[in-house]
Amino acid sequence: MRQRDTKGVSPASDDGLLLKLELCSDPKLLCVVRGALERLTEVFGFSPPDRRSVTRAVDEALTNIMRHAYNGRTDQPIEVYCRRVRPRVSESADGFEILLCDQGPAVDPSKLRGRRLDEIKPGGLGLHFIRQSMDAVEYQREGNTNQFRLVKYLQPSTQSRSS
Amino acid sequence: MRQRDTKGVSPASDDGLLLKLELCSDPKLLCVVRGALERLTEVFGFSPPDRRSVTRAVDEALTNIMRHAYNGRTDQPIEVYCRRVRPRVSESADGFEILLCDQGPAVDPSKLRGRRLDEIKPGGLGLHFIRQSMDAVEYQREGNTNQFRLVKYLQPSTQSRSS
Amino acid sequence: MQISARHTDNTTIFDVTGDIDLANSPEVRKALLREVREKRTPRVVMNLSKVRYIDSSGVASLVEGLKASRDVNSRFILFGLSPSAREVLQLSRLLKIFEVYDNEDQALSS
Amino acid sequence: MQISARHTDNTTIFDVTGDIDLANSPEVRKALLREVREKRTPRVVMNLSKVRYIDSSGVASLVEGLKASRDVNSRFILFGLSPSAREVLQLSRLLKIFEVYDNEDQALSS
Ligand SMILES: Nc1ncnc2c1ncn2[C@@H]1O[C@H](COP(=O)(O)OP(=O)(O)O)[C@@H](O)[C@H]1O
Ligand SMILES: Nc1ncnc2c1ncn2[C@@H]1O[C@H](COP(=O)(O)OP(=O)(O)O)[C@@H](O)[C@H]1O
Repeated sequence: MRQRDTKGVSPASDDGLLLKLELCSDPKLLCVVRGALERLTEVFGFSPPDRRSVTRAVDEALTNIMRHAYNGRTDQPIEVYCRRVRPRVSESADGFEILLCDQGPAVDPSKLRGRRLDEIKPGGLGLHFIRQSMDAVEYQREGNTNQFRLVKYLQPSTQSRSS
Repeated sequence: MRQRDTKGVSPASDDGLLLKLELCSDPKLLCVVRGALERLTEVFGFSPPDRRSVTRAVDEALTNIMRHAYNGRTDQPIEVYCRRVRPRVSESADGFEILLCDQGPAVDPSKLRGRRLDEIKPGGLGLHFIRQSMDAVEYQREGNTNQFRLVKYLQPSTQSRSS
Repeated sequence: MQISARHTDNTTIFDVTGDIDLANSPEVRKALLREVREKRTPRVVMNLSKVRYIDSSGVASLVEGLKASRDVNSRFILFGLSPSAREVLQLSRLLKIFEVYDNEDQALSS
Repeated sequence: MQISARHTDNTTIFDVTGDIDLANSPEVRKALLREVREKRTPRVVMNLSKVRYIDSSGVASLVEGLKASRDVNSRFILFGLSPSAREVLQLSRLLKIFEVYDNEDQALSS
């Protein structure tokens, strides 16, 4: 339990980790993750709107992994790490970091963009929701793993909210 | 992700695993696990009373680990595996298995007993709740790990409910 | 998620219970498009008062319903939006595109 | 979990919001024992209508409140039990030991 694993992410109780979830890529499990995140963000100290924002961002990021990284296959592995991070220089309070890991093919970062919002059409909203909800959103390829890193600070700076 | 780990429990998507949770032994996280279990038991197909029973049993088992295995220390590791198990001969439907793992000292199984219920006094209720809620409850020591295994079947036999 | 329909006059009311997400938004989409395109119901009303959460795929299903109803010149109405459902339409800049009411009475007398 | 108190006549009503579990049952216990033992309030009423879940440590706190109130000859009353709270008292064989009412009116007129 206490050793660092190959992904450089340490298990429960080291290094600010609050919760780790492992699930398969079945959309039926999305509500389970939301159920955990709604409570965890409350325990962490977020306001009700911020709890909904973080839960929504994680839900949409998982949806994207299921649809795009795994092409709808429901039996593929997903890991979700939730941890407390120290404030950045520009932030006054702790942050809540979610790291989502999948084993799908590498993502072309230039494809990670939502559509323009001035059309009325279905789809292309997920990344908008994620970026609008979080203070930091990053994608990284580590070995065979796609890592999406989402961070929200307890008292987000006004500048990071205007995205 | 796909190899069996040292505890003989396989990670997400192998072997019926629905969800794995890793958390530290902080009572503040109990509500997070309940949030996940309430939804997971619903997805699994349990009736509302059975969802509450399973969620309660897991919550009480975690509470016992935090209090007795870890003596109230809040930074110790706990793992929770939720998996689908095939019906036993005596059962007609699939079962929901929860395996709770902690790294506390080995438990003397003779101490795993609740108090008599005919007194009015606080404490000593957790194991009763767990046994009354589940169809199977087992304790096992595996290496340095305590494993509590709880199972509930989708259509529990009447005999197993009368405990 | 459960979806069931009530029919009155020229109107169908869909009562939805539970979250709308990737696991069930195709079902919502199907029910909506059947009602709007095939049955040509003049007014389709979504009762969302028992829906706590709608994800982007759920929003997409609602947008498809709206577009289909525009195609056939019928009405498509939402009511009973939770805080989260309201937020998600706001984030999509769709809150002003949909006909949204607070409750069933207002939706039906509109 | 939040706990706050309302005082009327000889009665204190505790309004509890959120689950009662190991993380906060000591807080409930402390509030109850202060009210019963130190303040000697003749009637202490727990409003549990906003409590969805009570664990065994929460039940233990309620039992302590009940025992303390028996010691000083005061009354200790519960109302607004959720299905889960009711089940947990039933499993503990305590449902008949406590004074339990459906709502505040019944609890106060008892
Ligand atoms: N996890 C992911 N893996 C691969 N590609 C992704 C992932 N997330 C998003 N994308 C890409 O970004 C695009 C925009 O995503 P999004 O805004 O969520 O809308 P949608 O999923 O409806 O297309 C997707 O169409 C896809 O090409
Ligand atoms: N996870 C555990 N590790 C060690 N001992 C345990 C564990 N769970 C239960 N026990 C033992 O069983 C006893 C009864 O447990 P329980 O019925 O939950 O009541 P309580 O925890 O209030 O004593 C405990 O007092 C403890 O000695």
